[in-house]
Amino acid sequence: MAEEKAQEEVEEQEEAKHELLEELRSSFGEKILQARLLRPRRLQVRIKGEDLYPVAEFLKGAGFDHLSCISGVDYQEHMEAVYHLWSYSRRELIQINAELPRDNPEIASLVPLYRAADWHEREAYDMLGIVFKGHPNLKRMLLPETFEGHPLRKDFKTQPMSWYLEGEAEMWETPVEVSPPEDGETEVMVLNIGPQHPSTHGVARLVTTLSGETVVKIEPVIGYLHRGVEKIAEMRTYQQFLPLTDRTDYISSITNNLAYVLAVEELLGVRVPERAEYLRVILSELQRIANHLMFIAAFGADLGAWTVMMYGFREREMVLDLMEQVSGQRLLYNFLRIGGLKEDVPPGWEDNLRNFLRVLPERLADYETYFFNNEIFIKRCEGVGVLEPELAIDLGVTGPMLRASGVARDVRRDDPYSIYDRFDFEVVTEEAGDTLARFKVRFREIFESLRIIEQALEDLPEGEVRSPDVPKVIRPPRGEAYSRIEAPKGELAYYVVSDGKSTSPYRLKIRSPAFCNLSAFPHYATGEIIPDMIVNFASVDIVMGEIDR
Amino acid sequence: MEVKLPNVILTKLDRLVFDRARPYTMWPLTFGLACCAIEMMATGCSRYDAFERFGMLFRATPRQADLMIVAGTITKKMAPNVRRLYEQMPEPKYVIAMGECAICGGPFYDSYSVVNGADQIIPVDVYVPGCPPRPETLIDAIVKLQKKIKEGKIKR
Amino acid sequence: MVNEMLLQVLQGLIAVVAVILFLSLNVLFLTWMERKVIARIHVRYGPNRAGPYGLLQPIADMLKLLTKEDIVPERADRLVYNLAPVVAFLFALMPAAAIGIGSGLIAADIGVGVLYIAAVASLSTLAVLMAAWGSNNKYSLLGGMRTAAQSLSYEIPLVLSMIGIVAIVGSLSTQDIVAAQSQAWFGIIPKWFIFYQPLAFIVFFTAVVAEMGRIPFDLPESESELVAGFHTEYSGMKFAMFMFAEYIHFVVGSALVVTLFLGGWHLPVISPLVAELGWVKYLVQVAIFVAKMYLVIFVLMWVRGTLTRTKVDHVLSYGWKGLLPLALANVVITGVVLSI
Amino acid sequence: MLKQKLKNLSHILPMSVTFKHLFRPPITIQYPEQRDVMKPRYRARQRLDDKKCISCGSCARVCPNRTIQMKVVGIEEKKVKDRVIKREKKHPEIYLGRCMFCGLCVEVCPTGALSWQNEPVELAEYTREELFYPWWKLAGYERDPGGEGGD
Repeated sequence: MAEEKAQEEVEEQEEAKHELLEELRSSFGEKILQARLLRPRRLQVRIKGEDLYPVAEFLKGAGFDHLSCISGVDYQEHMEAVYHLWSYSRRELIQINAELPRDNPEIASLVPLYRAADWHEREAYDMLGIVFKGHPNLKRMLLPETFEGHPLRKDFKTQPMSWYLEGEAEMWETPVEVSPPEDGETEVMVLNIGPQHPSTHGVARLVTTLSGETVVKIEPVIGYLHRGVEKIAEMRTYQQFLPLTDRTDYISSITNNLAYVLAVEELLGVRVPERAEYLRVILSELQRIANHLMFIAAFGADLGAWTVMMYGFREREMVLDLMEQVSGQRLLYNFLRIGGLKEDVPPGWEDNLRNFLRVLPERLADYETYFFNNEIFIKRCEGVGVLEPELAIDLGVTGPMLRASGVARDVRRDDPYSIYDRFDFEVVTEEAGDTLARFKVRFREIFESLRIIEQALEDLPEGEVRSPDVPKVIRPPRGEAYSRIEAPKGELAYYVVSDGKSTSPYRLKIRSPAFCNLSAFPHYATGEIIPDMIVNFASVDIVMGEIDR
Repeated sequence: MEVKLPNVILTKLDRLVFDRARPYTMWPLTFGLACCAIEMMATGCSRYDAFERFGMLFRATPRQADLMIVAGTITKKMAPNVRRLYEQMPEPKYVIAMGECAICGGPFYDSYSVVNGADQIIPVDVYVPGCPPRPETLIDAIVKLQKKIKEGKIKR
Repeated sequence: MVNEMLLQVLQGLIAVVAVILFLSLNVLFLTWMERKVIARIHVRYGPNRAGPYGLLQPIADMLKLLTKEDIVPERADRLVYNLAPVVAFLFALMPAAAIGIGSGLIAADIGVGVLYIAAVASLSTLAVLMAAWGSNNKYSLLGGMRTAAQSLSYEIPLVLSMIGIVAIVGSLSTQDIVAAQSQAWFGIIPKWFIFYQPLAFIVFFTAVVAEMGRIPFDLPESESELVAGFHTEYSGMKFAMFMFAEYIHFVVGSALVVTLFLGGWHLPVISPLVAELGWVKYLVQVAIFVAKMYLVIFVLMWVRGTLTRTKVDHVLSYGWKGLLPLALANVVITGVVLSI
Repeated sequence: MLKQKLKNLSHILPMSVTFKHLFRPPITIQYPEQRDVMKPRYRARQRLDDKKCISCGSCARVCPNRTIQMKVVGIEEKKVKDRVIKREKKHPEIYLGRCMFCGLCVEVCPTGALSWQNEPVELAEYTREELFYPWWKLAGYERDPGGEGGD
């Protein structure tokens, strides 16, 4: 108890020195109900719901240009809308908890300030019933309009085993009404691409309005893989939820594991052994390589070159083999643990990894010859789907997509987690912002990942891989953690709230990169013809498991 | 008797000729729902080459497909579409439920939006456990389905 | 008189059966070969379960497609929908009549041979349009529109690129064109039109690939965009007929390339040797022709195993801005050279 | 510049890449005939060592999918000092159709009675019921040694 108090005092002292907080306090005074420094570069501010818009406006002026996430928590007595804003210039994250009454949760929409807020707010409305006033299109997104209740509210009950009933088919049918274009002269055709379509990478659905072959309007309809992961998290213990994080972004499951365990470790306050940290980095970078190879393969398939897909998968199998040797599964590893790893790597694995590091660049040389001397390929990608940097930032785009627009932002470098600050790597950028640039960024990132692995392998220390401090029954103290990492697709974050009493998360929110990247898609892809749109869509690199969760 | 004769011949022909040919040309639908779809793709790629070796060509349209591999979680929102796709496929058609989500909802069994098993909406011939099943297991399922067709056990 | 007519009819029938048989065998073999070649490019095996090396694969496919349920979409235009595959099949067969696989081994040696082929080949677009319209499916419709645009813009360079050869030979008959390529310099280097008319060859080859609708020009049925294009709604036998027609196009197109540019059934050194050998001569001629045809087919498969799909506006601009001027230039150059 | 453009247009280099691969031996493992060596850590199916199992039920509790049930297989008598304690002897039974092979059950087992075996991978079945693995099947017995066989 005494220790806690001492720590609080320290925190308060730090707060006093905190520059941003000073500014906020001087502008808003008593409106800031509470302010805390969760950890370096994480400031938490608690305000009333009605004060949100001015605070956000002030923060945007103060350099917080990236809206990372909007989520909500139902605390039974009241509700909270939680905003995470990141400033690239200050390199600081601010978490705003806006308190709302539970019977009438209304709050101002942030869409006029950040266009990235659009989908986040729709999701929060869908899941928690928070009404965002001034939102242009506040409709349910993951669930059908006819759905009753808001699943992430605490009083929403799920059946232990829900059988599929006949009548449910109609209830879950999702017709999409498309309004004709304004001029009223051109004859348009509504083409429904998906949910089953060879190039939708799963079950995405794009309702496109065509004039000839030109796409006039795109409306992504998602939720066809909405499995309620965030609700399930509240029903599982912290350990039990780990395998489920694999299944959100199933192409790069280690990074999902990593983001989740980082959040829980932050709540618990455990330190991870050195060897485990290094192995985590190696595994995440391997996963990044696998993800990018998968992207190249799928991209090739969308372009009609099945050969590329076969080669991409062939190289990917090498990564899968390495992963399987370590974890015992090919795709969904469940290998990271809270406080370390499940077990050490098997003997001889490091040699296999070195062999892989030697072989892959040779194979990639073939790719380089193939892609960058291929007129048809270049012509199909060049100048297609140009995403301007300002628009990209405004829309909350992250990861390779943002870097392809010439914005050098990478969580690994800007807000280092794990031990990424010890490695020397380049943040790959391209200037063009088109599909080809996105392809190139991913292609070059493979080499950067190889570099990181090489460095990590060189310094890999001996020792334990699992922290002894982690209790058998994980019951973190009351608190919140927001762990951001640079997943292969962009900024991935897990927001975990613990109530200090139960062994399962009180609320868990996944800020998935593909969700935000897809939300940007309709803003820059209109006006293209169908083939361009397909290539453009493929270059977003989406995974539906992560978008719908 | 006269009416029945052609039927008998047809059935014989069916058993002798077509049921011998069919196992080698089950064209699957390009249809992936979730994680298992990635393993399904891996199964089709060079390392395992399971589909081409068995004469299976991926077809993007259900009209030309014979086999539906339900690879992934069927959500309640997707269920009507899965059902429709199945109905759009011409007879004879087969279904493999790949992975635990397609068998019974898997890790999402207590979710509010997941159908607990593909067999609640469409008939399933072979169940493949695994999360996701590794390619060998899926190939094993294909071999078992071939056996089932050859033995004429599929009656619909 | 009547006897003569009967004989003619009989001859015609035999020719028709022979052509269909030749094409069918080739098509069946091709479907297998294509899968095998592509598989080897992908460093895998390809079909190898049905029969030795999977050779019975095409037969199994045919048997299966024969017994598939035939589905007609509810709101389809039934007549057009049902007629389209038959039309496609027929129009695919027709150009084959004017292509010989040996001297005299031709179904109908008509004087306007090349022109006839170009004219009939373009008719298959009609079948595609019928299928696209009849299916009442948006993907089919888009696929059909693409086919129409594509074959329209490649028909012209196709025909123009043949003009040079026709001008040199002075005849439209395929037999005459092949005969004109029988000579060789120093007995080794063949006097094929690919050496006389390299520009025309490039144009013709590209245009033929486009007319066949193969990668990189397979827009009408591009899987990642239009699901299966114009035949999205077809199942069973009707789909098989479309596939058959497509592969017949493949055979006929390659045969045409061989006839026009690669010296038909002539090969230096070997052809003069067997010129006086009676029926062996024909056997060797057919063998040479088929071998050359398969070489072209292999190149096309290799292209398919390599390249990505172009997109619709590029296809059109390649056609109108690239190939058409080239073909015209070729005509002018040929004319100037010939007049000198 | 023009040279590069012409080179690109001719697609010679991409074609050479595929041509090179045409003559490479296929990398395919023809599965039912040829088999890849399973990695030692591969999690194909759980194995139960019924001698080691102490009926604690940890595996059933930790399972995220609740796919493990403890089945009573008999009464165990244990002598502590001079008293005889009767206790139900339970073994886990797994419905593989809902197992996500995460490995938590094996990790939590205090005696190592549950372990992974990396073979066999041939798990596909024609019915859902066949995917149910009673404890004796997990332990590698042909039939239920204690019961009347069958289910």
